Amino acid sequence: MNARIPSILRASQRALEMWGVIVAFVILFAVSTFNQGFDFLNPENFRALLNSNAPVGILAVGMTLVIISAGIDLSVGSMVVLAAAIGMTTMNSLVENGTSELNAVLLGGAVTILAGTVAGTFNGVLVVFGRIAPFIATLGGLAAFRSMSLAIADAGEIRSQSATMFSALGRGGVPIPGLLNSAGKPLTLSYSTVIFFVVAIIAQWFLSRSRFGRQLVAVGANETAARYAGISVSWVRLRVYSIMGLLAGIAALVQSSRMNSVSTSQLGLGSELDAIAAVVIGGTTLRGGFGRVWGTVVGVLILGMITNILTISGVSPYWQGAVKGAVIVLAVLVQRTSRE
Amino acid sequence: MNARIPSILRASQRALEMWGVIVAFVILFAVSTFNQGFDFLNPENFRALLNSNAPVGILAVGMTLVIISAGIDLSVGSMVVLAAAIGMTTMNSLVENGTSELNAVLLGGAVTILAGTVAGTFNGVLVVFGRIAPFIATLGGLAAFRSMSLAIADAGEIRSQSATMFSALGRGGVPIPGLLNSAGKPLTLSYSTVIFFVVAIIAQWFLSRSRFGRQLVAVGANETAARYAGISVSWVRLRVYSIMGLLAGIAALVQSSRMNSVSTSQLGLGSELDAIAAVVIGGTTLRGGFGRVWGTVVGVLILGMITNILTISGVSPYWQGAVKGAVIVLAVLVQRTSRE
Amino acid sequence: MVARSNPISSSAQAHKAQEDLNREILVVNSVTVDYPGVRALDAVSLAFRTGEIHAIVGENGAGKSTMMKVLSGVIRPTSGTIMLKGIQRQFTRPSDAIRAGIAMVHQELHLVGTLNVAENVLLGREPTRFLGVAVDHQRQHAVAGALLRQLGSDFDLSTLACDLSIAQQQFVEIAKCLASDARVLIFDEPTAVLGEVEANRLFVVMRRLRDEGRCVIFISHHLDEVISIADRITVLRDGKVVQAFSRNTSGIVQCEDGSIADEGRLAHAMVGHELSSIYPEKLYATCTSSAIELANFGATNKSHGISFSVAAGEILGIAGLVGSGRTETAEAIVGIRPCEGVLRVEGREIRFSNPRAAMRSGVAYVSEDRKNRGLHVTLSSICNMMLPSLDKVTRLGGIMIDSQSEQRISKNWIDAFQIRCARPMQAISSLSGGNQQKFALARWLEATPKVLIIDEPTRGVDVGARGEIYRIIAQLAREGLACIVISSELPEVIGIAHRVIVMREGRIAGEIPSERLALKDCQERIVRIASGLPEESVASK
Amino acid sequence: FSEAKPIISSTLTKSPAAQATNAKFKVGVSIPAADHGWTAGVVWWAKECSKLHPEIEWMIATAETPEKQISDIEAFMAKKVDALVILATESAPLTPVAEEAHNRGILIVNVDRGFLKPVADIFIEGDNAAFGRKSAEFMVEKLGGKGKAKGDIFILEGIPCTVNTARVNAAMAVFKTEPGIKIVGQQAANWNRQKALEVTETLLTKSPKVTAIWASDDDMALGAENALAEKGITGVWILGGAGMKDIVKRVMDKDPMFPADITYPPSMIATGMELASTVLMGGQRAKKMQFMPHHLVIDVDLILPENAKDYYFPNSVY
Ligand SMILES: Nc1ncnc2c1ncn2[C@@H]1O[C@H](COP(=O)(O)OP(=O)(O)OP(=O)(O)O)[C@@H](O)[C@H]1O
Ligand SMILES: Nc1ncnc2c1ncn2[C@@H]1O[C@H](COP(=O)(O)OP(=O)(O)OP(=O)(O)O)[C@@H](O)[C@H]1O
Ligand SMILES: [Mg+2]
Ligand SMILES: [Mg+2]
Repeated sequence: MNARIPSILRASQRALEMWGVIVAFVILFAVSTFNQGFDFLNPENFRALLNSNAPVGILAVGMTLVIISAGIDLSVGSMVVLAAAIGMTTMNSLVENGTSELNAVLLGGAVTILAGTVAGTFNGVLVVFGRIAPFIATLGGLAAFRSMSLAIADAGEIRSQSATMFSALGRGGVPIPGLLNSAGKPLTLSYSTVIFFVVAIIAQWFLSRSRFGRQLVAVGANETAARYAGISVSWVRLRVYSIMGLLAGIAALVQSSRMNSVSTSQLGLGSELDAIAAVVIGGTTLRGGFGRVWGTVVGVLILGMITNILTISGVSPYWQGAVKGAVIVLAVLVQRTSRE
Repeated sequence: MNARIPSILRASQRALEMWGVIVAFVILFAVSTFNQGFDFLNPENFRALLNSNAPVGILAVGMTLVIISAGIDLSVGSMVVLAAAIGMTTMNSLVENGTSELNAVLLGGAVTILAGTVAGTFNGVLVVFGRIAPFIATLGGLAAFRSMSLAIADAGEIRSQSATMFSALGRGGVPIPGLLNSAGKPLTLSYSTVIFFVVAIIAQWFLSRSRFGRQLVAVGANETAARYAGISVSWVRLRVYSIMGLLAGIAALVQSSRMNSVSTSQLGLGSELDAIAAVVIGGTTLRGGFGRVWGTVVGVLILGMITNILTISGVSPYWQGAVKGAVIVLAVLVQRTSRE
Repeated sequence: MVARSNPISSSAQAHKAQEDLNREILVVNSVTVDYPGVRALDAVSLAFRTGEIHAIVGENGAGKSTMMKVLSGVIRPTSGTIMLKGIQRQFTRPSDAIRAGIAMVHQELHLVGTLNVAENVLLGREPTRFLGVAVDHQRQHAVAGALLRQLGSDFDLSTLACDLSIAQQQFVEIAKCLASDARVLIFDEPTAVLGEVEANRLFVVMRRLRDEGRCVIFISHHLDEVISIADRITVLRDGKVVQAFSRNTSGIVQCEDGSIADEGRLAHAMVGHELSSIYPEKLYATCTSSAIELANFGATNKSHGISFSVAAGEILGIAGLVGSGRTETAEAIVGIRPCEGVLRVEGREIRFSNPRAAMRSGVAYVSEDRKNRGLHVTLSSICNMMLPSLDKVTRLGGIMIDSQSEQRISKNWIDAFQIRCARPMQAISSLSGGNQQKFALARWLEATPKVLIIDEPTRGVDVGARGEIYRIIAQLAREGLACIVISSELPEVIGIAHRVIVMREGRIAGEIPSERLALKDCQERIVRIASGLPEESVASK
Repeated sequence: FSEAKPIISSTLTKSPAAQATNAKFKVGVSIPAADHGWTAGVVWWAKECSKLHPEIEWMIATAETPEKQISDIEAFMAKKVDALVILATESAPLTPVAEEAHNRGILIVNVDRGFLKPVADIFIEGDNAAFGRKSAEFMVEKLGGKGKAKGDIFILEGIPCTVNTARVNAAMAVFKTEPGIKIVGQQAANWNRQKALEVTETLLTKSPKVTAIWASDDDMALGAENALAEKGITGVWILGGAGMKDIVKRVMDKDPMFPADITYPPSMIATGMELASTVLMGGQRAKKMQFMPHHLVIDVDLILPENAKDYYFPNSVY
């Protein structure tokens, strides 16, 4: 019911709100630059920053859609590890059975993404047909999916049997003309980063231009209104969770190829909170019915910058949490105040 | 969310829903008994079960109130460790400065609870005056509070300097007449358990009989309408977060006295999810505006029983997550279906 | 699909429609709907024809909306069947009904607050490009614009629904319904939130739809409207059809027995007994000390230069067209909106920061927007009843709530206003619209304010209960309550107010003193002032 | 636990160290986040050691997950560190990034968990398998000696991950050979004292007649002790591990509940940092690497009352 909506989005605010997250970003950027100078501005540092935040970024994009539909998905981290585990086991067994590396990698990748999608759809079924609060349904997934992957690999790590190709995928990228890294090799924009941006752009387009995006917002903002307008709420919900799963599968692929292995006990641990934080910092309301992917992308970058700057500026590890927490809150605070 | 009638919670459903959580509890109880027989029914086992779930139970009670006000608090675990760390440091320094043990313990305890309350109020201020989404405000706290306590104790642990009294508090309890434990000593109901139930009863009373409870529900159900009805929304919100902090302080006291030490890297880690899960299993809607403490208590017991039975029956650690997740989901599913 | 979604371009269908005029298109056979504790519909059988405007009237809680929700697939009947064009149909969800060509404007507003007007109007039937994937924004704008223009309402298509006024939201709902190009259109109390002028625009459209051969079902508590527009009228009472009227060839509404039917007959049929004039006779306040006084007051950039004063025991009416700034002004008084100018309560200059503060000095405001602001629809009736006056029922130094007295109080009001609710613990959302409105009012009367500002006091309330509400307002005024009644219903304002202020574009455009209220041209005068025409009509010169 | 065969860094010629002799050396230290006692110890020792060498610019980053650790290391590389000291959260995931660093000629000191490829210049290994084996063997001794050991024992496992699996499997291998030893309870307590308390308490209600507890970690050992104390059960002894100071103290004081302990010093991170600084200081890295040990195995040894004082560091956090 849209009982609360009148109070959250007043026309005057909206324009400014748009800029809030940008403002936050710029401020943080300035601070980082001031604090670390070249070390931060160094293109290689950016490459690292983007590269390492791409996976959680991909998750955050999906999370944006889920949250817009007035849902939430706490199981993303576990979906990633489960998908990665299944995918890599498949790939390895293929390699061992003498399939050509290329085919093994391709098939393995496909399985990874498929596994993710299935897991996501499973969440969707619980939420839609089981009519279980998304929070609790996916909380179950958070516990269950990881423990499955632990069982698959005896809580150990699964090491890729693909000699070169798979990890090449993970570490490679499209070279950026004219930039060299400290080792003098041409600087590349990692594939993961490219995938992240592509995914984000597609999602933003669907959200603002497509019919599905429209229905998503309607369902999230006022389920009754949506149903009265003849929209099949269940179908929309189901799809958004499957999409989340699909993206989790993609993130899993990016991660496992990057590490050329899957550590079932730790991969993706806690990434649900990072993803959600990015979404909210990006200006999407947890209440559902309103959101934007581009904001989420900025949110991901903000979070990434925090970690990055903390790492290279040698802040005491004890205090890093405090700083991170403070910056997250400030980032949102800036948005609020920039509205007044 | 109900499929047919626009109303979020039809009065008629509430009656049935009431029983849902009980049904879930009974089923799980029966299964456990069937599965483990005496080992599970053993009063000593119950003592252990209650004792070890009391702290998270106390948090869950507070969480219920927060969630009813359409908020959430992810920082509870970190509040516990921060409060405990501060409290115990105070107590120790008092002991070292030659204060009598009794006074030291009393003062230390007071400081612990106070610290919790302050932290909670801080969350409240962020939410109310900073107008930051509770999820994100307390997400900041989750990171910040723990890292503070890490800094206080160099990430190590703080050992109580109170020779006997403090740990006696944590270990002791009110003897249950006529029951002996395996070591032949009279079986006690631990103080922590007693505190848990007392807290729960008080909270339930306030929720259903007091004006604050009424205002809480109103604010959670529809903030705008509450304001129009002349309720000071900010004040209600602020109070509920302070109460959460207070309870976190109490939980901290219970925990630290039981361990007779505070290990800043571990205490309360991840308890926010347990608390929230208990609340939702108990039938409180995350949407806010409706909830009940007694349900949460049952929810806590359900979760406790799951862990307990998993431990007794020695299920492989890998699969425990899966089982736990499944049971959580089923518990909620039972409630849904028992409504139809 | 896009072509369909624009009724204007469907003259072809309009022609085809002419042939199957007055054929029974929708037939309801002994439909029963049970809710826990209530039988909302009791074996109702009805037939709706093409090319007719079929009005349904009845008391609050008579079952009108329930009937319509059955037709539009929102709820499944407990028993009974629906035949559409001679084929038996089972609607399990609204989309079924929509596909079958039945569209409905619900009594409660259901817009997507975060989507703009155009998007809301075409929600679920967006014109698309790229194999139905992408929304065609140009076409969407064009179609939505066209639909709203028919209703004569021209507001920016890109404003978000949550920024619309109640009345504007209602127009969007209607446009949504038109967009579906359905054969059967159901309007559940569309005029309740509309002013006279807006209502008339709607009637024009309804007539055109009928002439296109569609079936228009219309629910209203304004019996004059019903008499003037309906071809057939069905009266529901306690979930049963009690009487039917129809317009004869010479355009006069008759009962089955052929006798001519007027509002009185209708009202009688509805409530089951004779109704005296619903407006109580006015007792003019003797006391002159002003309870509340505004000087150059205004709601920041919504209304300006408002100056009036209401004495204890006086009832001031505020009339005006939709959006004339009455609600904003009221909201500014009680501190919901930023305000300018001077406000005096019982002589003391004061400014309220929130309704709470206003209440403390005895000023209360009953919102016109009962669903989002006036009530907590998800909470129980009792809870809603007591919220503004919790102090009354608390013991132990205002901590503990005494549930006995709480229930006693609610019971009293339920009786006083003849509110239909099965149990006092029933959630407000499960009450009929009118009964909700009664609660919204009662809760504030219970709080015994010195100054009561009522915005649209009888929105969606049936004639019988309406009289009761007026009586109670007048009664309280006699006991010294200063009352400001904001209403878009002129008869109502004229009927109970001692004095009427007419607002226009955020300013006071004129005032009708008590002596002139009696005059019969008073209503016309108000309309003219409100719409900025010269006060003296040509006729009266 | 792959035996990495480290080799001398091939790209000696353009080692950053060489150019940077005059500038301040930069060393990145990447370690797991302090989520239980031992890792907390690691963090503490890392900070301690960094204090000893103000002439070096230390950057210490803690990571909850391999992802985070990789991005930390990438950030370090971007900051052109001369050396990396890495205690990997997991071996395999960190190998690719370590390899990249190695190829850039950065000095890599790998602590505790070896990479899958010989990319570390120095590898300081804590032997988890030995940890499991030796502790198990001690228990067998204490329970009556090889072949005739008798007793019911609990097994407390850590967070399910490679380290834990290695320790537990090694221990089980020993216990399997002892028909007299009955494992009456085996549960994961995540190296967490509180969890250990709860788990042990529950296991005790089921089988209170337990003889000894193989806790495999001192945090868990203390948790188990709490449980016994709460139940007032006496005469059960506990074997922890990793050499937490108060356990060592109590071994020293001949506390019957803690007859021994197994070392697994979190200070090994400091060893690694110390070596890194030694190699860097004053340049000449290539020369030094000729005599620097490439593979150090820090032996896990049994702490008994006799030798306990050698392992007791009162001012350490762990
Ligand atoms: N969801 C529900 N649960 C329980 N009872 C309900 C529910 N919805 C409606 N009712 C009951 O059904 C009866 C008919 O309601 P309905 O809304 O049809 O009345 P109505 O004729 O539309 O009245 P109004 O003119 O005030 O809109 C009322 O007594 C109402 O209390
Ligand atoms: N649901 C709502 N959401 C946001 N604003 C609202 C809502 N309902 C009413 N308002 C505010 O109240 C004002 C009055 O709305 P409404 O359409 O009822 O006008 P009116 O009351 O007929 O005319 P007046 O404004 O003179 O009272 C609107 O201008 C709008 O700002
Ligand atoms: Mg109705
Ligand atoms: Mg109004």
